[in-house]
Amino acid sequence: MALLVLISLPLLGALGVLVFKSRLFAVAVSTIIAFFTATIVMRPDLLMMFPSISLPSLALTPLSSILIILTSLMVLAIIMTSEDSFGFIALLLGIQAALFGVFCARTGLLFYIFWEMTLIPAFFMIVGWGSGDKLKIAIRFLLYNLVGSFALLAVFIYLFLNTHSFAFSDWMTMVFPQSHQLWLLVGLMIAFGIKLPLVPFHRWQPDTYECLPRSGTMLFSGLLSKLGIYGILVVMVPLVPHAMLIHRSLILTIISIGVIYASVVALAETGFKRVVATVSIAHGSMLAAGVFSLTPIGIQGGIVQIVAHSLGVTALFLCEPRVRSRFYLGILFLSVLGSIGLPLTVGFIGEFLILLGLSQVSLIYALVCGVSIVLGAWVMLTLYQNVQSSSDTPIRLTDDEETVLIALVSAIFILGIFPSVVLL
Amino acid sequence: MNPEFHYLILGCILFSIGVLGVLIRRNVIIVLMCVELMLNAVNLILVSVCEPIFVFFIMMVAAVEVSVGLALIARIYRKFGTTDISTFGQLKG
Amino acid sequence: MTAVLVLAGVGIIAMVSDAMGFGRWMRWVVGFGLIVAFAATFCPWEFATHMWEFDHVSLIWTRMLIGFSAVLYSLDTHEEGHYQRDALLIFSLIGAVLMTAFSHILMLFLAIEIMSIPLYVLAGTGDTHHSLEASLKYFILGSFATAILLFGIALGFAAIPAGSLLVVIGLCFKVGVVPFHLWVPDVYQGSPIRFTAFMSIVVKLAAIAGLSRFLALGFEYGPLLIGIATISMIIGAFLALHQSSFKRWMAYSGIAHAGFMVVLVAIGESVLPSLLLYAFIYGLGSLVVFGFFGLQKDFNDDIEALKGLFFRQKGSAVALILGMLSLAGIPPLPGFFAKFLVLAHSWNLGLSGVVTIAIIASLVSTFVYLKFIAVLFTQPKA
Amino acid sequence: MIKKHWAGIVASLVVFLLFLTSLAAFNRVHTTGAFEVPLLNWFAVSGMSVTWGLLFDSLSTLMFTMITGVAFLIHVYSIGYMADDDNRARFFWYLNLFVFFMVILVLSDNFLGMFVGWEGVGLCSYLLIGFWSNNRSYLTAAKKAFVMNRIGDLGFILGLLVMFLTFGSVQFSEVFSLVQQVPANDIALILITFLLFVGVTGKSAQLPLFTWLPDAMAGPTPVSALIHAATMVTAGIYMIARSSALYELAPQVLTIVMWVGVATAVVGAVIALRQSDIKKVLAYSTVSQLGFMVASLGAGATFPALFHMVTHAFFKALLFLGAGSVIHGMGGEQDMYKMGGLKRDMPLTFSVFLVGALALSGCPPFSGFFSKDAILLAVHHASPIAFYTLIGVSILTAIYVARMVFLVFFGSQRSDTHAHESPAVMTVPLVVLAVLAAGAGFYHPELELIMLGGTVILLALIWGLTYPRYAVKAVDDRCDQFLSFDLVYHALIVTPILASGRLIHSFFDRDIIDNTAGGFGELISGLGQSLRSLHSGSIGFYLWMITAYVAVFLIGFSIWPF
Repeated sequence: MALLVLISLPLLGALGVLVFKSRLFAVAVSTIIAFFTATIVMRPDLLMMFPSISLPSLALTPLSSILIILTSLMVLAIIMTSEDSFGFIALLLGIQAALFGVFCARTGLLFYIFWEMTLIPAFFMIVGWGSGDKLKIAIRFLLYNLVGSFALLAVFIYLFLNTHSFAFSDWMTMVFPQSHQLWLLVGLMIAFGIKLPLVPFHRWQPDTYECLPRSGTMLFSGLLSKLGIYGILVVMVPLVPHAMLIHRSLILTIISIGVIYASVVALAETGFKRVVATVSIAHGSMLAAGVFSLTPIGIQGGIVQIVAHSLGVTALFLCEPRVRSRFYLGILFLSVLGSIGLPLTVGFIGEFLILLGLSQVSLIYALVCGVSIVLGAWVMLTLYQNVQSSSDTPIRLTDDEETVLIALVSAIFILGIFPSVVLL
Repeated sequence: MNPEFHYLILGCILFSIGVLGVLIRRNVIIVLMCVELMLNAVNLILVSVCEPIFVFFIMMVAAVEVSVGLALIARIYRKFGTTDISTFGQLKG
Repeated sequence: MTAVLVLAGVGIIAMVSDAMGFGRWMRWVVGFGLIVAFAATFCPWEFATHMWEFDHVSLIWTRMLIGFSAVLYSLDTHEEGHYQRDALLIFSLIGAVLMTAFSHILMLFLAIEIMSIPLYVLAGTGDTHHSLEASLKYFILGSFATAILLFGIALGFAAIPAGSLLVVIGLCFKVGVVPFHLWVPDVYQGSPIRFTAFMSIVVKLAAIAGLSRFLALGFEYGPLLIGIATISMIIGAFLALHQSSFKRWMAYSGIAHAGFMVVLVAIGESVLPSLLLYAFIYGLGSLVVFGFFGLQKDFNDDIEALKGLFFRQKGSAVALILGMLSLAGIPPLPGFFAKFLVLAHSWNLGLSGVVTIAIIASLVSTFVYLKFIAVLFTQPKA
Repeated sequence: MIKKHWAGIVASLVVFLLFLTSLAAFNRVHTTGAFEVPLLNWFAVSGMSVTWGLLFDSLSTLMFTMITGVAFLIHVYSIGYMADDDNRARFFWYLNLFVFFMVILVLSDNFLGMFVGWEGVGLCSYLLIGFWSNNRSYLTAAKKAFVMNRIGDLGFILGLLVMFLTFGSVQFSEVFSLVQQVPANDIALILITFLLFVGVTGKSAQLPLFTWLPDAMAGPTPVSALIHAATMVTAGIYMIARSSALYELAPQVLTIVMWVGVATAVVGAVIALRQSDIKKVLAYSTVSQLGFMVASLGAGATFPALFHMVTHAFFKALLFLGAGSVIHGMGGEQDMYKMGGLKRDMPLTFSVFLVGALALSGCPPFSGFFSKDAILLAVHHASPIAFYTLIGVSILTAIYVARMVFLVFFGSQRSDTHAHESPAVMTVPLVVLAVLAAGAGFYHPELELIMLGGTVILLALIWGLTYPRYAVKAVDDRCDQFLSFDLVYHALIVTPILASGRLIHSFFDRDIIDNTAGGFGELISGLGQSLRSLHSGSIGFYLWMITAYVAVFLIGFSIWPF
C-alpha cells in the first residue's frame, strides 16, 4: 500500500505543478517524496500507519530500495536546478512515478507498463523542450526504444503463456529449455541493451543527450539509463542464468569491445555534452560487464557503479560550461575525478569490484576494461582542460546549483570512503 | 438432372454478365443497371429454390438502391455534367 | 428490441421535424432519444422472432453501438438545420443494431442494407467534389458487394458450399479489411467528418459483430480470415505513414485495428469476451480522437495544420494525444491490454507468425501514431 | 609580512608538526619495534574485506621522516620562491595535500591503501605541474604525467586483482605470511610482482614510461624538487622494498627489474648530456639515478637502494632548489647557455650547488659516493655486466654534472639580466640540505680504498677535461630532442589511438550503424510510399480488384476447402 502511495505521490505532484504553476511547489513535492522514500526504506515498521493491503505485485528489495532513494534524491536535485517550464517538471514527476513503479514491480505486466510509461514522457520532453533537429532525434530515440520494448513484450508474453502468471517469482522458478533460454537471452539483451545503452545499440544516445535541455540530460543519464541495468539484474540474471553462463565469454567480449569502442570515440567527440554522453556509454558498458561476469563481487561492483555513475554524470552535466569562477572549476574538477574513478571516490570502489569480478572470469577482460579507465582519464582531463582554458560564457552558477553540486560531490566522496551504504 | 439446376446455371450466367458489365462499362447508369441485373440473377436462383420472402425483400431493396442511386447520379450530373465513373479519381493514395 | 423501436420512433420524428416546424428542438429530441434507446437496451421486455434474437452478446454490442453514437452525437458541434440527416444516421444505426442480432440470413442482408443505404446518401451531403465522389464510390462498390453477398446467400440456399465464402467476403467488405478495404480510405476522406466518425466506429463494429455472429452459425474460415487480418494490420500500419489527411489517416488506422479484431473473430467464440473488450477499447479511442478533437468546429482535415496545436489549445491536444496513445497500444492506456490480448491469444494457439507480424505492425503503427503526436509539438513555420 | 605569507607559514608549520610526529614514530619504532594504528573497515564484499590502518615499522618510518623533513624544508623555501605569485594559498594547499597522500602511501598497512596514496600523489603532481594553468603546454604536460602514471597504475591494480585472487587479501601482514606457502616461481606470484613493477615504471619513471618526468618540469621548481626528485618518484622504490618478500620468490622478475633499472640509468644519463634546460638536465639525471635504485632492488639489495634514495632525496632536492634559486635570480631564465659566471653574483647558491653536484657525481666524502658505492657493490654480486654498465653511467653522470656546473657558474656572463642572490628564506633550506647532502653518507660508511681512489682520480680527470670545453668556450652542443622517446610514442601510440577514434566515429558509428538503423527506417517508409499506389482512386480499378480477389478466393476454395 505504501508503495502504491509512493508511486501515486509524484503523479499527484505533477497535477499540482500543472495547477499551481509554482516551482516552489515542485521542490516541496519532491522533497516530501524524498522523505517518504527514505522513511519507507529506513523504517519499514513505520508502514503500519498505512492500511495493510497486501500487494504481492509491488515489493521492495534491497536493490530497489537503493534505487528509489537514488531516484527521489536525483529528481529533487534536478527540479531544484531546472529552469524549464512547468509542463517539463510535470513530465519529470511522471517519469519519477514510472521509475518508482519499475523499481517496485514484482510482476512482468506492471514492470512492462511502467517501463513503457517512462518512454512517453521522455518522448514529449524531447519534442517539447529539445533543441536543434528535435523531431528527427525524438523519432530516432523512439524507434530504438520501441524496438527494445517490443522485444521485451515478446519475451514477457512467452513467459506469461508458459507460466500462466506474470509474477516474477513464478517465472524465476520455471526452468526453460536451452534453445528457448537463448532466445530469451537475445530478446532481453536487445531490450535492456538499447536502454543502457550498449554498443552497438548506442547511437540514439549522444544526439538525444545533446538535444535535451540540461535537466532532461541529467534525468536521462542519471536515472533512465539505469533502467537497463536494473532490468538485467532483476529479470535477466535470475531468469536465464544457464544461457548467460554458457555465453558469458561471448557477451563479455562484445561488451569489452564496446567499452573500448566508446572510450576511443569519446576522444574524437567534440562538445561538452557529447563527450560526457559518450564516456557514460563506456561507463554503462563497463557496469554491464561487471554484472555479466556473474560473480557476486562483479554484480556488487555493478550496483555500486550504478550509484557512482548516477551521481557523477549528473554532477558533470550540471557543470556544463559556465563562468570560470574558482568554485566552478573546482567542483567540475572534483566531478571529473569522480567520473574517472580516483580512489576515495565511490567510482573507484565500483570499478575495482567490477575489475575484480571480471578477473575472476579472466584477467583479459579486466585488462581491457582497465585500458578504458586510462582512456577515460585522458578524455575527461582533456575535457576539463578545454573548459579551463576556454573563453568565458556569460552564465554563472546559481545558488541552488551550487548547493546541489556540493551535495552531489560530497556524496561521491563520502560514499567513496564509507561505501558500505551502497553495498548489499 | 433436375430443373432447378438449369435455373441455377442461368442465374450464374446472368450474374456473371452483370459483373462483367459493372467491370467494363464506364457510365454510372449502365453500371447501376448491371448491379440490378446481378440482383435479379440472384432473385432467379432464389425463386428456383423457392425462397419467396427473400425475393420480395430483394426487389424492395433493389428499388431503394435504384432510387438512391439515380438521385445521386442526377445530382452528380447536375454538378459535373458527366456520368463517367473514370472521372472520379481525386481521392487516392 | 425496444431500443430499435425507440430509435425508429426518434428517426421518424426527426424525419418529419422540418415539416412540423419544431426543428430547433430536434437536436435535444434526437440526443434524448438516443439516451432513451440506450436505457431501453436494459429493459427486460424482449421478444425474439425467427428473424432476430437479442441474446446476451448482441445486447452488449447494441449498448456499445448506441452508446458510442449517443456520445458522438452529443459531442458533434456541426450545427446544421438538416435533421433528415440525423434521421438517416439513426436509421443507419438501427441497421447496425439489427446486424448484431440477426438470427436469419435474410435479416443479416436487410440489416446491412438498412445500415448502408442511408450512409450512401450521408457520404454525399458534403456537397463538395470529394464528398460526391466518396458517395458515388461507396454506393457503387457497396451495392456491388451487397450483390456478391446476396449471390452467396442464394448459392447457399442452392446448397453450394462456396456460398458462405461469398457471404464472408461481403461482410469483410463492410468491415473494411484487406483486400476489400479499398473503398474505406476514399469514403472516409470524402465524407463529412461526423459521418466518417460514425462509419469508423459504429459501422465497423457492427460489421465485426455481424461477421462473428455469422461465423458462429457454424462456418469455419479461420485460416482465411487470419491471413486477411494479418495483411490488414501490415497494410493499415504502413499506409498510414505518409498521409496528410486526418480522416484518411484514421481510415488506415481503423483498417489495422480491424485486422486485430478479425484475428479474434477468426479464433472463434472462445475469445468473444476479448473481442468485445477490444471493440469497446477501439471504439473508445476513436471516440476520443473524433469526438473531443475531430468534431471541433475549427478543424479542417489537414494534419499539417495541427502543428503546434499543443501550445495553442492544450485541451483538445491532450485529448487527441490520449486517444492516439490508447489506439497505439501504449501502456497503461487500455489500448495496450487490447493488443496484448490479441497477441496472447494468437500465441496461445501457436500462431507465432501472426504474433511476429502483429508485433512488427504495432511497432510501425506505434511509430506512426507518435509521429502524428510529434506534429502537435512542432512550432509551425512562422 | 605575516599577512602576505600566512598560507605558506601555516602549511610549513603543519608539515613541521608532521615531521616531529615522524621523529617520534621513528624513535618509538627503534626502541619498542613496529606498531599499527587501525583506521577504518573500508568495505567488505562476499567474504573479502578491506580494513585500513597505519603501519609504523622501520621502513615506513624512514620514508615518513625523510618525506616530512624534505617537505618541510621545501615548504619553507617555497615561501620565498612563490612570494610574488597570486595563487600562493592554492599552491601551498596542493603541497600539503601531496604530503598527506604521500604519508598515506608509505604508512598504509595494505596494498589498496597504498594505491590510494599512489593515485593521490599522482593527482597532486597533476595539479602542481599544471599550476600555472594559463599556459596550455603546462596543462598538456600535467595531463601527460597523469595519464602515463595511470598506465602504470593499471598494472598496479591488475597486480592487486591477482593478489586478491591468490591470497584473498591485500593486507601486508596476511599476504607476506601467506606467500611463504606459495612455491617459488609460482605463475601467480610472477604475475603479481611483474604487474606491480609495471606500476613502478610509471610512478618511478622507468623505461618505458619515464618520458613524463622531464615534461613535469613545467611545474614550479620546488614542486620538481619535492615531488619529481625527492619523494613521489621514490614511491616505486618503497613499494618494491615493501613487497621484497614477494620479489624474492620471483627471481625472473627480479632480473627484469634490474635490467630495466640499468637501461633507464643509461638512457637518462645519455639524454642528460645534451640538454640545455638546467631543470631538464636534473630531471634526466633523476631518471638515471632512479634507474640505479631500481637496478639495486633488482639485484636483490634493498638497503643500498633505500640508502641511495635518501641521499638522492637530499642532494637532488638541493640541486633543484639551487637551480630554482638560480632561475629565481635570473628572473625565470632556465637556459644554461644564457647563464654563466654566476659564481660571482650568487656565491652561496654556487657553493651549495657545488656540494650537490659533487654528491650527485659520487665524489667522496659526499653522501652520493657511499650510496652509489653500495649499489655498485650489490649489482656486482648480481651481474658483472650490469656493474660495468653502471660504472659507465656514473662517468656520464660526472660529465653532465660538470657540464652543468661549468655552464651555469663559470665562464663569462652570457646574458644581460643581472642575477642577484636569493633571500634568506630560500637560502637557509639550501644550506641545511647541503649539510645533509654532504654528511648523510656517514650514516653508513663502508670505505674501500680502491673505489675511493679510483673515483677521486676519475672525477679529477673528468672535471679537468670538461673545464675548457664548457667553462671557457661554453661550446653549444645542445640537442633537446636527443633520443626522444616522445616522438616514437606519439607515432606509435597516441596518433593511432586518436586516428582510430576519428575513424570509428565517422565510419562505424555514422556509416555502418546509423545507415543500418536508418536503412530500416527508409525501408519502412519506402514500403509505405509504394503501397499507396495500390489506391489508385479509380472506381473501375477497385471493382476489378474486388472481383479478382473474389475469383481467387473462390478458386482457392474449390481447390482447397478451408
